[in-house]
Amino acid sequence: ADGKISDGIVKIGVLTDMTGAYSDLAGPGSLAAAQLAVEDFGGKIGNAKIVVVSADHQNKPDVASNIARRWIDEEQVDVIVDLVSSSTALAVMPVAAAKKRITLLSGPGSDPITGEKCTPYNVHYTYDTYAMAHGTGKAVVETGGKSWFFITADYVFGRTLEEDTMSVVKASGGKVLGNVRAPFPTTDFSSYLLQAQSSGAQIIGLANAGADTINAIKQAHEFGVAPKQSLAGLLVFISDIHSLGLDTAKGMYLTTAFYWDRDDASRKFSKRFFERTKRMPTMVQAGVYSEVMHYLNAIKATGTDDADAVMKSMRDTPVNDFFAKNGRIGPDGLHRHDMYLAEVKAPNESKQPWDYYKIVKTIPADQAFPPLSESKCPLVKK
Amino acid sequence: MSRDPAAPRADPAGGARSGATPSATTEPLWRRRIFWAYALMVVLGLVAPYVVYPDFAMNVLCLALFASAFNLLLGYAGLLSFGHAAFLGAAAYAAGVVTRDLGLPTEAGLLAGTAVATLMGLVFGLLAIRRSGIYFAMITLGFAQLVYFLAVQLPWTGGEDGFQGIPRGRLLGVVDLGHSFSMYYFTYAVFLGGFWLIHRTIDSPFGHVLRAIRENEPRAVSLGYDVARFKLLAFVLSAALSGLAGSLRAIVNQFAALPDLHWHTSGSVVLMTLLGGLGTVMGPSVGALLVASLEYKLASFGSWVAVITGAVFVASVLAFRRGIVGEVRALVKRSF
Amino acid sequence: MTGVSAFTPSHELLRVAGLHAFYGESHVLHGIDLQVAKGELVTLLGRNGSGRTTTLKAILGLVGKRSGSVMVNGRETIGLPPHRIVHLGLGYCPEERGIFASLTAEENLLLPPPVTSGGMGVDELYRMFPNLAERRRSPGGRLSGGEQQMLALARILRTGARLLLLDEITEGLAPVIVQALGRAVRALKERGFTVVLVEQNFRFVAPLADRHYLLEHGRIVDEIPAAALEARTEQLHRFLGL
Amino acid sequence: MDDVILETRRLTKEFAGFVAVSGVDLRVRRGAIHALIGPNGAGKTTVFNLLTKFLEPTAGTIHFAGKDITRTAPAAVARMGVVRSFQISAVFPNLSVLENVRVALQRTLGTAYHFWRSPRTLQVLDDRALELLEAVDLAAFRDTIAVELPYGRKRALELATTLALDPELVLLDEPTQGMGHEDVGRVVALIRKVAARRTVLMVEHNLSVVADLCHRITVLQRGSVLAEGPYDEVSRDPRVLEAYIGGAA
Amino acid sequence: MTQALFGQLLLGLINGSFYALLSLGLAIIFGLLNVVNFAHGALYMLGAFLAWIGLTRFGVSYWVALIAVPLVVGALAIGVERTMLRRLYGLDNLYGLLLTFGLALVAEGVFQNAYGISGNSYPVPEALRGGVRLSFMYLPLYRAWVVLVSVAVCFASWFVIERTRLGAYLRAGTENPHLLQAFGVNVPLMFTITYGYGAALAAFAGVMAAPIYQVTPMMGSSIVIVVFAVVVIGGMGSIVGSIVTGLGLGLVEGLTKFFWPQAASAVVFLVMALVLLVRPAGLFGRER
Ligand SMILES: Nc1ncnc2c1ncn2[C@@H]1O[C@H](COP(=O)(O)OP(=O)(O)OP(=O)(O)O)[C@@H](O)[C@H]1O
Ligand SMILES: Nc1ncnc2c1ncn2[C@@H]1O[C@H](COP(=O)(O)OP(=O)(O)OP(=O)(O)O)[C@@H](O)[C@H]1O
Ligand SMILES: [Mg+2]
Ligand SMILES: [Mg+2]
Repeated sequence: ADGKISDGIVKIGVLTDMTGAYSDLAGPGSLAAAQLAVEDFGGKIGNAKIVVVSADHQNKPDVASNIARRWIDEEQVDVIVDLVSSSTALAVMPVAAAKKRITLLSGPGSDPITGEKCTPYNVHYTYDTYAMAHGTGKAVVETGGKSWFFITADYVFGRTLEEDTMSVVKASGGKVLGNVRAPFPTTDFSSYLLQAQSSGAQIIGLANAGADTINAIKQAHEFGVAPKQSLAGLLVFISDIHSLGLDTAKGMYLTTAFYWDRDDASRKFSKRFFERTKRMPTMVQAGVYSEVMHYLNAIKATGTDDADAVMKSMRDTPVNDFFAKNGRIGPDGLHRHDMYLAEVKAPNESKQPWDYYKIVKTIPADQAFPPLSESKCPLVKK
Repeated sequence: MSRDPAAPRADPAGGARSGATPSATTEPLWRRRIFWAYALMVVLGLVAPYVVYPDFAMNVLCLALFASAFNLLLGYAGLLSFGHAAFLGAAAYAAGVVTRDLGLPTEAGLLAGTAVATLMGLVFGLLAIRRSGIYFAMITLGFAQLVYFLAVQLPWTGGEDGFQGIPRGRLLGVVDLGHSFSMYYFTYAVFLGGFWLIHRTIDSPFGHVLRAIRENEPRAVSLGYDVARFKLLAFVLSAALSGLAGSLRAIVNQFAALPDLHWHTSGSVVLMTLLGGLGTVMGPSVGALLVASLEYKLASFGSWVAVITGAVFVASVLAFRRGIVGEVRALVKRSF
Repeated sequence: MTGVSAFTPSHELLRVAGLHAFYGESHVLHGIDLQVAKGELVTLLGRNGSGRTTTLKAILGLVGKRSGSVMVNGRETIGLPPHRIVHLGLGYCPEERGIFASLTAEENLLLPPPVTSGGMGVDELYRMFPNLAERRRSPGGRLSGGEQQMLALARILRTGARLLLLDEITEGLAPVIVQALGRAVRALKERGFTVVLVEQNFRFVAPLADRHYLLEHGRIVDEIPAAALEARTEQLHRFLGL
Repeated sequence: MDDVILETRRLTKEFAGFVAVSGVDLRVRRGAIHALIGPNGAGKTTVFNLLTKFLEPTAGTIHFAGKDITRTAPAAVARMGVVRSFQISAVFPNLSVLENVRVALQRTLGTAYHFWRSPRTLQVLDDRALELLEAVDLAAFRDTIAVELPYGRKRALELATTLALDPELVLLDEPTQGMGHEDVGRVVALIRKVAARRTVLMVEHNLSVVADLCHRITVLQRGSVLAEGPYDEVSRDPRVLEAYIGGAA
Repeated sequence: MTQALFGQLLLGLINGSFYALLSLGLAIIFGLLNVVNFAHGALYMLGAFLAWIGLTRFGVSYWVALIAVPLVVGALAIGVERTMLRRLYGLDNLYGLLLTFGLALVAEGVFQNAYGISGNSYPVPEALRGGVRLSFMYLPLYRAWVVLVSVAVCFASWFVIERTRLGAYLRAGTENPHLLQAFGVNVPLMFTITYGYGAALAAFAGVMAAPIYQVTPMMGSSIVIVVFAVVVIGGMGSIVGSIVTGLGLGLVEGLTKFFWPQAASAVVFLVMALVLLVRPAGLFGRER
């Protein structure tokens, strides 16, 4: 580092949903994760101080892009982190790219982020819809859940998740017995559950997210879906399980990029995170720590905060830390790493607070994420 | 409270009424004041991008136009629409389709957005205009929800991802609007046009009849005015201008997204109008500036946006119903 | 002329002293003084806008702000809310009749809670106003103007109020009905009711009243006992612009 | 001059089983001042509402100047020249007196929907509006906000507004109700002036006003026509005496 | 097929009973105070949240909460009425709508800040766990309970308002409170109690909902708009209208979920548009 860092400061902007629908899975926890990463890094790169700023985009893309513009133009923010909710991510990415600033996404999952809408300055770090669908679909079929019925949120995200999972289920030798498209948002799932029950499928796939998933799981419990049928949540975070309680959620399958109690490294990070926030990290929050660390390491390695150089270094260096095994960032910006299939424990199996998952299977990076050859990103040279 | 039609109706425009609408013929002094207010506004608008962040200023202009269009309906026709987000949002999507997917120029996008909102205004209006007061509010809210659900479900809207990547294009094929300043002045010009039209409408022969209808509807009928048509025209005009604001905003921001259609946006435009001053010409713009700044500033504070917005609502309803502009005007009037 | 003369020191039911009343910022009554003895019928006369209605409302506490003194049956009411004042035995028949449009005629009739025992029975009232019996199931808002007026009067007779404040009860009524009302008011008086009557229709009140107060610009400007009426008719006509 | 301008045949209105107006045949001659009287609840206001289409008749027809207007919309009826006043005073409370009248005149310009036009285009109406105000003694109040007028003046303003439309047939519902005596005189004079060039149909309880003004009288009772004829004749009709006027009038 | 249909209808009825409870409260408040209570959803949320807080912090059982929470929320609402809403009577009812809208934002925001967004689970009370296996579906006991109780509460409220003296006061008070007061009725108190009662009904619905839906700060804001539509369809201010329409729309929604699930959330608004075309005052509304 010899003054190649513009204005002598590395400024990290955590732009996330502080109060809205995603504030539990990202939000203040994402900010805490970024701050932890900076502290662990030492707070400085050479003489340049590392500073973290944050803002609430309220899930409004216009607010997000306005903040991003101001950060870049007036506050010399070098990198924008998290961007939970795909609409804000997709709104900020081109703004940042046009000004040669890096975006490190952890919260959103939409496939076009690294597909049609990819930019050269973006990293999609934690998960995407494809990974959730493929992970859960394939792994559940392999563990014996052959016949499926889908309850799908009727909008692009839900439908993509459903279609992806269906094709994986079929490709892995499972059967799809039916599906029902519920409007988004829905609070009462009882009639959809009734349809799922009468289909007789072994697995009820929940192709939805957030409050919808939570209500669906809760009501599945009420209507006595188990033990005849199991649920597979296609996008479930540990914060959701925490608010549902194990009694309600037990036996459900889900895919995750991170579980705090998986190995020593993850436990060590999570304990510290817990001390700060009184919650265990979600995969999004752990992803924020890991991606910020990776970014800072890249600056350190290149000695500059020039976006092109940093991006190149980030792509060239594999990620191997408590979060990611065999992680690699492709030219489309997608970070491909191992994912895990988890089953939610029953209350009597849980030994301590937040002891929620049994990791059933590791899904290797090349199965979890779409191969580069299928990428719709124009930046990928084929 | 009273439903007796003879009882003087409580006035949503607060003090905005008496004396605020002097007969055009008799008060040159008033005319002159308005002229200066306009002049001040024009100048402020011209220097704004040098003082504040242009992208922010553009958003404020779009919202100000939106709120002014809304005020045309509520402040002057006495109709509270709680579904105005539908026009803002639908126009934004329409402008997006025309410019991004059909590749037509920016101007066409604005026209298309305005046209779509006008059409929607006509359809909703035909159904809703038969009721007034709270019914009208609820019905418009219901229709707006329908539009929202549609936008969530239709495949081409991008659902929760939003409709991204709308090009700013070139003005008349020449001026590159990708540049913040040129985009700003274009936005500003459109705003001024829309604002002028609204002001003109309020004072026009049509505006006079509209006010009469609001004051005493059966009497207006007995004078031979087809009140439903007047209200409908006001509604359609307001929808069209909201559409203009929405499509302009889509081009400024380069995307359209679901929050534009959400009923919170419909609530927020009421807040802007109320805060600035219902039934005043400048009020809604002032309100838009305030609300937008609030959102913008609170963003870095973190988490209390909803609470503070709510509190502002409560405070303005309880403490200054006339809104900022209305209060200032009352103050000025009292002290002279 | 039956009844008590103005100056007999009989029991005083209502004493108003220095009453001021305001609607918002406009000052409408400027110190009204009047007394009404038990069983007396007095009228408030004056031109439009002189403040007669407002006087009645101010007695009941229905104006925005009031000051001065209003004693009902020896009790100061200036600080009481309207619903408490009424329970001292007042009945009010408002100028615009105040029929509740969404209640049926009968519900309207039964609505006001009794303020003393001894109100008239429903049957008796229906006999007094046969039109009402016929329309008892119709919503109040659908009654004709005259029917509404009758209902408004009947309504307070049921509550047992002994002091009636009646505002323009002949307004918009057919002559036959006016005559019927005249008989009704006379009957009430004979039964010992105390009445404060606001009227435009001088022909209607002249034979009924014991005393007349003349109002102008929110002030009592004169007081004419019934006995002196004949002598001062000319003056009165001029005052009222007859 | 036996030219009938307004004619109803078997006009009937039922409200949920209650017949408010039943089989009324009404003929109003052009240029006449015609009174509709009757006890309270006889259906006078309802007839007005039917004539101006504020209510839809249950049965029967209405012809105005030879045209069947039974199914015409209220505003259209007004535009044909049938203009009413209301039983309760109907002004535009927060417009100035001048503006009240001008709003009525505005229709003649044909620019009522023109939202792009300058308010200055309305100034051409000011002279005519003042003339009308002059006629009802309100010229001095031209810039007063209507709500601030005393009651009698409001009725006068309402009349001026009605006249602004230059209607062929004016329907007045109790024009003197709630007026002081001096105002009654003024309004009677005004109505007489107005009626010089047009037809007036009025509901009125003040019999001296009726006697004074009206050429012809129709008495309604319980929704049907009880009697019809000139005042002197009708006022002596024993049925009318019993049902309406009573012994002492 | 018919079996499944039965199931859907029954579920529809259950949802309908929530609509009925909520729209009843809204209709009472609108009918009597002429206030469009936008805070209704927030009060419902508050009911559910207080039940949850009571259970987890203080060990208050469901049964106690069912009575206590509506009382607490009712009292709170009375405070709101006394300090704020009261000042808006006599103004255009637009202001009441906006005030309660603001209050709803505040309440939701505060709970979001305090308890996060994902919400919390409230267990079904012991006595109502499990269910019965009907020929066409598995019916959780708790849901059956919901229908019974809601219908009973709705009927009782209707009876009071339409058939008693108190009800006549309430209706008269809506039209002309000053005059009613001039007859010796304590109108301000009446209004206060009415608002409190409407709010308590919402909170009651909230407690009932807690074991079924996730208790989240936003749970009210999604349902309140539907309930508004219910009230409009029923005819604003009509008590019978709101109850019947609430139940009826639950059924319609149930059917839609079966035949055309995508449209389930829009169907209420479609019905609204249709009804208003045919009967502008709503099914049970009076033309004013
Ligand atoms: N609600 C009100 N707000 C403001 N001023 C009012 C109000 N009601 C009455 N006034 C004014 O108070 C004065 C007295 O009115 P009031 O109604 O007492 O007169 P009145 O003698 O009963 O006449 P009327 O024959 O019109 O009934 C009038 O100048 C009137 O304009
Ligand atoms: N909308 C309605 N619904 C039901 N009944 C009505 C309606 N309008 C009027 N009526 C009834 O029709 C009858 C005639 O009423 P209308 O108002 O025409 O009487 P009117 O002759 O004008 O009496 P008044 O001189 O007292 O004003 C009354 O009995 C009234 O109750
Ligand atoms: Mg009076
Ligand atoms: Mg009448």
